[in-house]
Amino acid sequence: MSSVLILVPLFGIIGLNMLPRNVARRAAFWFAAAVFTAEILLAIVHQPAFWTEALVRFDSFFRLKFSVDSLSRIMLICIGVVSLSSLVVAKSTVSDEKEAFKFINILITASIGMSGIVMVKDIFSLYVFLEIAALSSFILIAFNKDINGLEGAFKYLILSAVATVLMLTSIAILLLDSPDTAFSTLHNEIAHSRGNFIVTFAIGLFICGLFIKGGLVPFHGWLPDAYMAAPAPVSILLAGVMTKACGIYTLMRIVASVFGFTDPIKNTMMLIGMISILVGAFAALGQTNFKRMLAYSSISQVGYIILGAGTGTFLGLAGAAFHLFNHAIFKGLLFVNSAALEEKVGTSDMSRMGGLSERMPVTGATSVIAMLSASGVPPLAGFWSKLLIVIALWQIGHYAYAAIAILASVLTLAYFLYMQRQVFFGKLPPGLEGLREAGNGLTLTASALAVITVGAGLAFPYIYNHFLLPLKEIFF
Amino acid sequence: MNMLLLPILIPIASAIIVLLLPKSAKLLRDTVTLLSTFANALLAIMLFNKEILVSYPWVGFGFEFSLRLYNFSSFIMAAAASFGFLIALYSSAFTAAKNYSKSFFVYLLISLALLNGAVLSNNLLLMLFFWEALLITQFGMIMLGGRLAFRTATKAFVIIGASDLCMMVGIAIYGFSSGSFAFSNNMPLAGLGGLAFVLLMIGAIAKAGSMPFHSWIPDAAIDAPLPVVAMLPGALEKLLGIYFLTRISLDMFRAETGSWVSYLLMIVGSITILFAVMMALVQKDYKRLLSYHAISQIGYMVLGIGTFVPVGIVGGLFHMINNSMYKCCLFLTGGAVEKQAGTTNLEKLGGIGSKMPVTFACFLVTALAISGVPPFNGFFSKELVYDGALERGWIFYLAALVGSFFTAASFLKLGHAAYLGKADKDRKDVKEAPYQMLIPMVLIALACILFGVYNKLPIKFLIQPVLGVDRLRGHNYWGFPPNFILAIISVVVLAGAFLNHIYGVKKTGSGLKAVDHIYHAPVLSEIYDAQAKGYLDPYNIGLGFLNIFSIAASWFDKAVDWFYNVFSVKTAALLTNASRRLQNGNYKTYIILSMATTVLIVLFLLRSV
Amino acid sequence: MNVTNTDMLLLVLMTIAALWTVMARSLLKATIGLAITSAVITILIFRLNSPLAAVFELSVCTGLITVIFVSTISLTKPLTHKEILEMSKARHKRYIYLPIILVATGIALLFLKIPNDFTLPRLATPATNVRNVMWNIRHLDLFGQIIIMMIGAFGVVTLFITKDDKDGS
Amino acid sequence: MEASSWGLFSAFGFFITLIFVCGLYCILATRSLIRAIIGLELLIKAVTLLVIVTGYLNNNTALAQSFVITIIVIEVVLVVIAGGVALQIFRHNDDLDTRRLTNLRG
Repeated sequence: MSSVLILVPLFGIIGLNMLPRNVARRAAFWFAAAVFTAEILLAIVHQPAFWTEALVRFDSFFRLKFSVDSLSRIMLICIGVVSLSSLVVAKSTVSDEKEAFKFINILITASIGMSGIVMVKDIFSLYVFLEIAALSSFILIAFNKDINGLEGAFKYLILSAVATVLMLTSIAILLLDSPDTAFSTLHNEIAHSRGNFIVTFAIGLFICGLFIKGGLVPFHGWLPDAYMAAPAPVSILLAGVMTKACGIYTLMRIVASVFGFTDPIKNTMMLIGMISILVGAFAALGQTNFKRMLAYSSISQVGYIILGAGTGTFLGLAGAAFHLFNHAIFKGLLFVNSAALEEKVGTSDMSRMGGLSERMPVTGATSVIAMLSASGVPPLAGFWSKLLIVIALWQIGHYAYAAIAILASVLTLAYFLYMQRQVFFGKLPPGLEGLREAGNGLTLTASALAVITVGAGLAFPYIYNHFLLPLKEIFF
Repeated sequence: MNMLLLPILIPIASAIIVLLLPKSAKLLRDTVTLLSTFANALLAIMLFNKEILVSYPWVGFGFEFSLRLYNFSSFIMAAAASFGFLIALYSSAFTAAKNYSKSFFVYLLISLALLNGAVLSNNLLLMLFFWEALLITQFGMIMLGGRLAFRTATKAFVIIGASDLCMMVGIAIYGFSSGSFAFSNNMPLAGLGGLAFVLLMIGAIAKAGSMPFHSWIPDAAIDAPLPVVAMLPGALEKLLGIYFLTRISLDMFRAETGSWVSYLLMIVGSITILFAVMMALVQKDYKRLLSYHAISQIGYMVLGIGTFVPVGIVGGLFHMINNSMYKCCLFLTGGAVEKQAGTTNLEKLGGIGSKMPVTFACFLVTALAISGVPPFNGFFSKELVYDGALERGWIFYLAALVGSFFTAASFLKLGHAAYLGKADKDRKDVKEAPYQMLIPMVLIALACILFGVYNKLPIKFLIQPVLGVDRLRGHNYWGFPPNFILAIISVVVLAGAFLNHIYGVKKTGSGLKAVDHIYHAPVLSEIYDAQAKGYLDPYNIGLGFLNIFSIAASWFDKAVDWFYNVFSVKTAALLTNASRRLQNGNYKTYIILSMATTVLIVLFLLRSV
Repeated sequence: MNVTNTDMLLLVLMTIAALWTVMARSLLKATIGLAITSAVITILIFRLNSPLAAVFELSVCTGLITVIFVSTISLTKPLTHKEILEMSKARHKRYIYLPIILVATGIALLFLKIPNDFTLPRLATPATNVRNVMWNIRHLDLFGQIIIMMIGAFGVVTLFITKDDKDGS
Repeated sequence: MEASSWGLFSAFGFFITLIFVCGLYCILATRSLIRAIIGLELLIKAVTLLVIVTGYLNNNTALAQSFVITIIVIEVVLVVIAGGVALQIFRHNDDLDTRRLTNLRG
């Protein structure tokens, strides 16, 4: 199935750009929607023989070396869901038809890049797809060509390029140790020459490059600017999956299937995760801008994922993978809400909001759900993933990390409660009396994502058995 | 479909129905709510004292959806279901004119379902699920009080949430060090076990509202709608918290008399009794005064259970059910007064006793019960607690006794100021409350008398089975208190409280100011001052700390600048001039930070080579 | 596989060109410096048995990228000669440290003893057929290149062409 | 690794590190966006050379060349996009000063 997810959108875009303009502009939205929906469905229903057989033939024709395992499946679902949300939000926020067409084209290339990242099994191809995703997102951030967007895009570009250079250096050095760059070969060669000076050096560079891509503290400088300055639909994409696919998923994958969980790597990951959790949460407390607060909260939540993955145990990785999914959903939801606020209030400055839950009931209610899930309140999905991570930390004897991880979710609650009070409760500021709920596209997306959050929490046993347990087979 | 799923599904289903009904369909809504709460109560009584176990596979590694009904859980469920029905009946009149009526009923039904679920759960993780969800309904219910209630709701949420986190950690420790999340592990208290016990205990007593997790309750009493207060801190949360405390102490841990956790519990109990009652004494608001008593009474239960001797535990549990009854009823009378007289400020009330005779009678009965006057139920449970406390140390007994003195004094003051004395000019034409509100109060008041006069009924059928034959060793605790001398002393203390009241009234000429001489006593007055300014409120103290942290955090990015602008200037002389030129370029800061950390990480990894 | 004197000379030349790129006063000179660096690297790549990559490096990096830079620079307002003179003193202060840092780094590197403790996974017969490798083994990267080029086209459309231009023309 | 190969690797590694330092210094010290992109170019140049060197040492120049071709294509597109962003910033600010890119902070 795997190459379908790359080739169909690729040929699709080429075809779209060859069609006459009027047709292409109308068809683009539906084509993209179909691609993303198909991506979700293919990732969820990945077993039936018909698909597999037909798709295997397709794969072998193009001889693309993709493979989809359970971790990739989870990521593919995230990518599909978040891209779809971004697309729907873009439809209602980008009004100009021509601009919308360009936007959808780049959105599709971005999603090709991300799908590629989660399916490749070769470290150099991984780099190629990372660049595809990153280059698309630079254009997307700068899409409106306002000065803030350009500034955010430039900072992201520079930092991301530095990360790329680090990773390429690492790949080049690893080539001294391995005849090719496939994950399996590299894994064997690295395991063979563990403790070697130059190889360790290369591993360190690669991990740090991924830290930059994932926006972990103290590599996070670009992240709040990029998230805040990007147009609303792009923020959804960036915060929901982009940095997760580029940095976090890749880190989990590379460490698990190439570098191996050695103690120094585990300690580094857990330490960086912990710092990210704390700094992100504390920084979020001091924000006055809705989107910027969400950006810092993203850093903090990503810290949880890395903390969980850094345990190197099954439970930790399962928790990390599930938190990755949850984070994509609830942070996507919050950014959809921020798009609604931006559209209606005209700003994302929280000091100019208040009492909006009366005027925008759907937006208010869904953001409460997202907030509770992010803070890990049962029975929402965020609770389960955090629980798994904390249990994993406990099992390997890192009691202090476990305790701080729990306490930090109080901090999460604190800044979200502050945000709720600033935005949704309290008194309506003058000038907003005539405010109405955002359009159907936004509210429907928000409601759908909220349903997923609640549903994933309630159906956790099902998810655990069908999506998380198979992770055991890849990693162990 | 198993019978045990019904207590969870019935309220949830009717909550959904109520939610879907339009806001204007008041009669239908009331009917649905009353029917379903009644059905729930009936079901709880039908299931009473049965032993049923259901189990569905759920997550794996020992997380099962497993429910168990036995004497204790059926007892708590029946009590909660009865309160649920009565409060629903009461609220159908009380909230009639309020626009939050619909949301309140939804929350009430969901809370009932969750409570049933929590009580029935047969393992800790499942219980945690229901327990935490109650936190959300609690938040929502307090929020019903309007805009001002947000602060209180947040406060409650943070306090309970934080203590629940402790409980989660406790459950994790318990589960992993004893090997299963079942309730019956009899884990020893040494080492990690002790830590687990304390963490779980924090969760339990915070839910019950004991000190130092109490400070949201008085605020909620003012800000939240009255039925919410009567239901959650008044009845359901106490039942649940004490239920869990008992389960911890009796089933989960091998807690022995004389162990340090026993002393810890007794100290927490004694302090709660004393401090809360002292605060109650000086309140000038009907509901706020009651709310402090709601805290104080928890102290008796924690003290009773903390003795770890059978008589104390029986007393604590008996006190739990008694207290839920009379405290619920007292709050309901407060609601009746609020609705009919328009205020609960004691300075404005007075002389309404003759205008609301039924309410007054109910108040009288329950006030006597809470003060521990024979032959009402409170007397008997307190005597049992006294007995247990004395067995463990006279100091705890003394604390309980002093608490009893002040309880009586404050209720004399309350009754005097609210119901007797001269009527206020503006409240000449106060009428008796509607019958939907009276029925629950009267029923509960009658039950208070019944449980007192015929205390064999609750003790024999409800409480003693919880402890089991092994622990009781053939003792039976019904009938007249076992220790006659203690009963005499209690009566003398009550008489003292009465004399004190008369002295105060003589001195100040007003029922409201009858206890002011205590308020102005040398040391106490300073404590009262500090409390009034909020210095003693743990929540405020915590908030202060958090503030400091958040200031520190908002300076983080400036600290990064400092690192770049100041630190590097001093360390790297070569870069001095260049860095000054670069200080405004922000993304450069990020690059420098990233590269510096990269070097550190690479060095760290190379260290092991 | 020895390093020859020619190689060393080229490497030194490359470093000097890079240094000049960074320290050049005007942007155009910097661009030319980059092109020279690139050209020297091309020769090095050629000497390392990689002709195809050398051709790419020469045509794309020395040619195309220089063109891109020059056209970008020409679209922006160039500084006047006076401004350059004003800035040059400040620039001088900022960039004077680069050679010093370079020398310091060089000395530090000379003292750094990296253990030479691994064997190369050297192919028995040198694989030289790049086309074979590209089409048969790395064709996924080829797909990636196609997508990347499309993104480049979108980038040009989005970032270089603005509504003002269209209105003007 | 044999001594001769090691010598080649060390010599190239030495100068590649120097170019790397040049590029990094350029990004950090410059005030012009274009020059920052040039610095980035130098970094990528250094990496390109490194890939070729490792390929040469392994007798596997085919693989290294195919990598380098891909890297060069990506590099061009990166420069195009970066140049476009810089150009748009120029349209807003009327200069290319990096010091004016500090609107977003906190």
